[in-house]
Amino acid sequence: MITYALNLVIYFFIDLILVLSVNLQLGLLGIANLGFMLFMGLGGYLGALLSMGPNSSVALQHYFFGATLPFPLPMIGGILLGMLVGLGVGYLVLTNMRGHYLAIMTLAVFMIGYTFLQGVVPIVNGENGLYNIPQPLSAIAGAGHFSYQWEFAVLAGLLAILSFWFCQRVIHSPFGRAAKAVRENESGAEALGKNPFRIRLIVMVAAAGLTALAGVLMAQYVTAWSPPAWSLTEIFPAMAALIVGGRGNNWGAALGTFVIYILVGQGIGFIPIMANNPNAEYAIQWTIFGALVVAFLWFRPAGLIPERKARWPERTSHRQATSPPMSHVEEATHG
Amino acid sequence: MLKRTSLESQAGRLAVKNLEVGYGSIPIVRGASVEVEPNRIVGIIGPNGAGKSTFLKGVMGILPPRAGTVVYDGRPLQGLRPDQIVSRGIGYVPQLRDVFDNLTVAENLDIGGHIARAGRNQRKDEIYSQFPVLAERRHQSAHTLSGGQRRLLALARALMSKPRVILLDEPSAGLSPQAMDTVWEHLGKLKDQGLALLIVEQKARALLSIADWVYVLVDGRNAVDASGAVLLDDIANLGKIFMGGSESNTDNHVNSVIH
Amino acid sequence: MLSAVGFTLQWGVSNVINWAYVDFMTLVAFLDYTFTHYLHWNFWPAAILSVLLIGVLSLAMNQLLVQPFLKRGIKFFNMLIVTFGLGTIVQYLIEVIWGPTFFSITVGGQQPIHVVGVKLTVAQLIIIGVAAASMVGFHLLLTRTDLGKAMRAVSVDPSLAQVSGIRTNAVLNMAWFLSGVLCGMAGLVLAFNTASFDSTTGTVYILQILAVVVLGGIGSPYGAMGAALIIGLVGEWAALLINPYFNVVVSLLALIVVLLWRPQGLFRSLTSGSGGGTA
Amino acid sequence: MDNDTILECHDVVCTFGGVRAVNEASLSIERGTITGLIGPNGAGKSTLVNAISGHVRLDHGYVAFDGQPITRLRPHQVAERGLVRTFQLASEFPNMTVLENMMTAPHRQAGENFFSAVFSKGRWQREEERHLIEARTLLASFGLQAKEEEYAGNLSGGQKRLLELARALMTRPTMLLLDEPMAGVSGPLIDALADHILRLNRETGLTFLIIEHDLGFMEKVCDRVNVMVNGSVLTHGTMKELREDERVVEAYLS
Amino acid sequence: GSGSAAASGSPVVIDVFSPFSGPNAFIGNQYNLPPVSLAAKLINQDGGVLGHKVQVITTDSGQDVGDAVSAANKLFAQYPNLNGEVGITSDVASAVVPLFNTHKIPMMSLAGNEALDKSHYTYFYRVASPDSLQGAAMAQAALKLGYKTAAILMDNSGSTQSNVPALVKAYERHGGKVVVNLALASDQSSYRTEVEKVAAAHPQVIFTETDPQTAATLFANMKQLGILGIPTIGGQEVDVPAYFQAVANAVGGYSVEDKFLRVSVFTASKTPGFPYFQQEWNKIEPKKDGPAGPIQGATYDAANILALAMDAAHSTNPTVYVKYIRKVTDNPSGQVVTNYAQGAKLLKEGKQISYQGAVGPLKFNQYNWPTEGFDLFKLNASGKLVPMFHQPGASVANFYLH
Ligand SMILES: Nc1ncnc2c1ncn2[C@@H]1O[C@H](COP(=O)(O)OP(=O)(O)OP(=O)(O)O)[C@@H](O)[C@H]1O
Ligand SMILES: Nc1ncnc2c1ncn2[C@@H]1O[C@H](COP(=O)(O)OP(=O)(O)OP(=O)(O)O)[C@@H](O)[C@H]1O
Ligand SMILES: [Mg+2]
Ligand SMILES: [Mg+2]
Repeated sequence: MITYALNLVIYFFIDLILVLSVNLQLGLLGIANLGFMLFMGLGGYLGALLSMGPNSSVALQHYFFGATLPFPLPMIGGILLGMLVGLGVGYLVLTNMRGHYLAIMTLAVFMIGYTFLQGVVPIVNGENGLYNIPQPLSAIAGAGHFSYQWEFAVLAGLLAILSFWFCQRVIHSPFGRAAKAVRENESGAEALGKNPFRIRLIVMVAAAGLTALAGVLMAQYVTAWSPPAWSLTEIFPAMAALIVGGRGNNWGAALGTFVIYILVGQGIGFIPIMANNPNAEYAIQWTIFGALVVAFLWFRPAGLIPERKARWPERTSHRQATSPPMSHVEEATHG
Repeated sequence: MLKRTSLESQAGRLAVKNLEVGYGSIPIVRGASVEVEPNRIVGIIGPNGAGKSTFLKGVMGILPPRAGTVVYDGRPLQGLRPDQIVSRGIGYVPQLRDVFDNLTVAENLDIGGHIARAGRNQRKDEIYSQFPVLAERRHQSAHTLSGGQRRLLALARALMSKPRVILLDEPSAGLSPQAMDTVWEHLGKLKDQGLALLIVEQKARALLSIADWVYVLVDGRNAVDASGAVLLDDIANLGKIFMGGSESNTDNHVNSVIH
Repeated sequence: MLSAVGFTLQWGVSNVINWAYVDFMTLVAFLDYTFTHYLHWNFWPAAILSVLLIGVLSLAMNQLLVQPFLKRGIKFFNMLIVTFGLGTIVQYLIEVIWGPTFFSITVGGQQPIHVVGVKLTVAQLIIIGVAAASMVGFHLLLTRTDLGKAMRAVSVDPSLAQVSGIRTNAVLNMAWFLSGVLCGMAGLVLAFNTASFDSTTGTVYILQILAVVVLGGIGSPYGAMGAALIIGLVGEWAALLINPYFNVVVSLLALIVVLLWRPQGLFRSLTSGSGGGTA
Repeated sequence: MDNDTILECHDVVCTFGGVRAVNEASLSIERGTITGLIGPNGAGKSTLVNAISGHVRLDHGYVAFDGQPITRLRPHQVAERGLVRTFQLASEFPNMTVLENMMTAPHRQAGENFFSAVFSKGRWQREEERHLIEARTLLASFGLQAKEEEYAGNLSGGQKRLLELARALMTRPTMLLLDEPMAGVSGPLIDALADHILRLNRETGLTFLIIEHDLGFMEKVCDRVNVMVNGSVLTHGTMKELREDERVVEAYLS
Repeated sequence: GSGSAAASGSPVVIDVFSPFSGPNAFIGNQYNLPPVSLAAKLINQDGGVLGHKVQVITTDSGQDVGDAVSAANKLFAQYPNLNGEVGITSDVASAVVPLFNTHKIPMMSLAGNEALDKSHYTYFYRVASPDSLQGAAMAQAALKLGYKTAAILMDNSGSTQSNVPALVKAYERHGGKVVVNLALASDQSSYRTEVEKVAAAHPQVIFTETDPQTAATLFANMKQLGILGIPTIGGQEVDVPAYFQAVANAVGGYSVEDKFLRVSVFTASKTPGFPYFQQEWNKIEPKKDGPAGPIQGATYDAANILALAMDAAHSTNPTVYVKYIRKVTDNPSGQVVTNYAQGAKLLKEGKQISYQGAVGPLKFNQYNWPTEGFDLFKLNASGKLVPMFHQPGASVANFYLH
């Protein structure tokens, strides 16, 4: 049982990093990036390539290089690659595209990357993907799977907390405020001296780095990495987690991750009638998932923990509970 | 001085009684009453944030009234959707989002005439001759209009539906003095044609000199109402009424500015 | 192409990307299959009824799901999730009802006929005929009727449209019904063409549809038609020169290049006036 | 260019398709003055302001601010130099509170640098406290103090105008371009704001260029008023002079 | 048999770890679960294993390695006394096989992953030959039939693509020439362009392996372009009745007589146990899961082998019985049995057995995969498979390596 619990904890941490990164783009900035799983994929692959040995006929995999680097270099490499590609994609899509067009552009970039990595075997073994990926610091743990899981959980936990702290700082700082202003009204923000392109690009690069980190961790944890692990549909749970938890709020992101990935994603299997209905499990999981999202949007459109009103000390006498101006919500993403 | 007719149903009269409207749980308009009838211009003035626009939205069915009645032509309007209210013959020019940005001037007018197809083109031509600026720019997207042109278009769009009553939320905002004269003149003509006009304005002086009756709305309630001429005589007092009930406090404005 | 036009209509008019669209495309094939195989109906009644059913379903989806949400101020991204959730539910319902295997609808006359040097089957000829006819009808609808203008007004600013006297709800329902019908036709055509389908058949197409719609300019039916041609040609051309496996990549590359050059798509969209540049 | 000129526009031309919205407009504004810009609807006033602030590209001509050419700068670069504008249509940040709108305004905040935002909170916290006091003082003087925690999108039309002005002041500009700041603002408040503007001008030397159709207001605050007709600046002078100018009366005052 | 002995105590838990959702759901739902359930039913009718009832549970391996690892961990948590594992598909094998091995759970898998060809996971057994050898066998068969130029039309799934390198290498080394090699994206509406390319290259044979649905479209396109006359050779992936059905539907009957060939990893038709399996299969699942095919047979055998190994070891403890797996299948001194009841009876009597169930004798090599070899079949006009020749394992391996 403890193994499974640890396994869930690890998944929670990894998914949390992913959801946090999505929150930076979607929640804070309203960038409709539909291609963010590409960064996850790339992070996973580079993390794997950097830690695996050189390609040999014995390994029977086809990939183009292997560096056998020690921890934490593969991780850092993965993050850097994510950021680099994030920068490129950012320049491509953020220069003069908004709203739906931006969303589709990112989707196109994602699909190109996906089809390419899936179809061209010699890069990262195509559809079969990479396997036998070394796990970081596995040498210092005991031989058993069990004790290593503890170690990995601690590692993932530390990184998740670090990411959380990072995102908190980004959002609750003048930088985050400027980013929000860009989201709300671009030309208004520009007239106040904010550079929308620069702000968007920075957020995108930072988020890409975080997404890539989630990819590296996931690949190293499951010791294998193949296209289905970062396919298009993986974006939906991440976005659902944000809806349920609350966009623009990191605590919301954490709660949403827990609800969507752990409660819904894993909990369903424990309902007794599921036991011998393997194909119903998935269907029901998605139905609950869909219903939950719909219900949340209906009853709590701002999520469990909505974006916080910025508050400053003193002068709280006039506080009034009001809802955000609905007709304006997401106008910014509409371009 | 104008004699006010009784509440009893009179053809073409719009009577709003004790209207309460707000956003979510916050009450903004807390029981305001206004009446307007054909051949009349009725004005509403009041400080910023008094609830004037909210009042109009309540009448139009954009916000659901929590209390009060809206009766037009002897039949209640509350509970109807905005498009139903429009098709009863009530036109509306909103304060802010007032034209279809991405459609051309001509298309805006066509849509305005959506519910009154008969004679639509003729009315369009009339509007073009009344406001030649719009004719010049008929194939231009509305968002490329200047602020003043935009307001003209908003007014014209509402007129295209052949309304019997028309609610205007600050028609003069952004208009040059010249354009304002044209608009006031046009509104006067509409009144003479038998329309009922209900106008929210900040340019109190201009409104008072043309309106038959004016309501002063402060903090979501009727503060004063009188004929335009009477209020015009007493305009100095108006400022005090405004400030009395509003949240803004001008007295310490100037003093507090240390920049 | 049909599918893209229907999709662009929904997207353009109601500002909603309907991810469930492709699952409706799948559903129509199953409905048709049921009518012809279990109820032994003839080809035409079965096809027409299943297409109409999809139209009605699409309308119901708008009325019962999309509109209530839009009224609550939920837009774009969140709607994407809602429709995605619905799509998955539809997909799994199909799986539960009809089973996880695949089916085939066969139309007679699979033998190719030579038409100006191109080998086409009878089924493909029917498809081309139906597509052309519905495009003409659609064109007339948008340009000759008030409904067309009303749709555009609603798509630009629903609340203003309503205070201009347009029955926004009815207009939206109409738009969804029409696009549902187009979706149904597209789904049937697809099923005839593919020779086999299962509960996931439609999902493969979402990308192609999105690419076509965006390339054409969101909400622009003519754009969608043109873009479908372009994407199709580029894809075929790429398939011949390179590996057909990568024709998606090449189409998407074309999309990116075009968008970099014209960020609003190739064609003027339903929602922009003739003077409209970029804004 | 003489030393006291802070903003200089020379032969500015802006065209949209076939429309010449601004047609060889020239303008020069002295430091520390309040200048008005009036003209019929569609004369090109807003477009000229857009051209100055970088929101619209010039087809011809140049703009210089503080002795430096700013013709091709992006809007945020223009703003950073201290030339700040407001919009004719409301441009608040709707889902941010009124106070947050204000706090966003100051230029070059230490915490807007990504790295110090994340890694050295101490550096910008002090600054935040200072801005907070400033923001609250300004809000109070615009009668918006009660609304500081309200979402800006929930303000009334007039309140949005006020916020726009307050936010622009919050940037500590060298010069302000105001596009119809008083449209929709109630009469008594206009008078108070006029005093406010005059006082700012006198006490801090802030330069203003104001577009307004409310001539009473213009008369009260402006040292000089430019008249724009058909895309070019026809003439300038005090309000009193202009009222006597036949061309102006014909074109604008009717 | 001794059906009277009531099963007692805690059940023997056998898990089926397969995709039950997503595009590959049919593998779990049709190929893996029904045959294991059938085996369990027959075993339980016989009184269970050592008196314990067999309980079949399922685990959805999901759509990717991440899902699979999590599902496996959950499985270990929920069933600490898991006795055996059947399933594990090639898409997730590389990630989960090590986990099951660490947890010491004997696995019987059909995954053909090259990566596991030289594995030393002591709990991991395969009931099918590696993909690489299968690719070589396809090449060998083609050359034996005299086809010197070939087109390759494989879908882009991992399990088919992993045949390709070996296929190309072996084919070209022995004088063949691959003129077109295309990966097909699954479930497209048309493969006309691909088929046109093939037609233009005039190959003598087409190597093709896809999922059934893709095959339906592919063959329909081939018919439209008039190249059904070119023989096709497929492998394990096409070794399912659903595939034949799909192709038959698409081209209108089994008119591909003599042209539709397939290299089978399993020697189903030769195996003495197949008729019994088929008969039992038809009793329970005549319609729902289609006719019995070799893949289902192999999975059914996998479950029986685990049970027989337990019987032989007199223990349901994985660490004990795992060593008996070889002793019940590939045992020259054992008596041949064709179903569980026979085997259990003999084992109880203290005799040795050699189980030859629905698919041929499984002779495991040092890497725990069967070396029996391959058979070439053709599909005749009435949809029956007709054996053509046998390709011994050693000969294929030799063909591959030299
Ligand atoms: N993007 C554009 N495309 C076409 N014409 C435009 C565009 N922007 C502005 N115009 C035209 O340029 C002219 C000047 O507009 P501008 O907004 O500068 O006027 P303005 O002087 O500010 O008027 P107002 O007092 O009404 O605000 C108008 O006639 C307008 O229609
Ligand atoms: N969507 C909303 N949600 C919450 N409060 C709102 C909303 N819109 C307006 N308010 C509040 O309601 C009050 C009245 O607004 P309204 O727009 O009716 O004022 P108004 O009288 O038209 O003012 P103005 O003259 O400035 O246009 C204001 O205090 C405003 O802050
Ligand atoms: Mg108002
Ligand atoms: Mg203007």
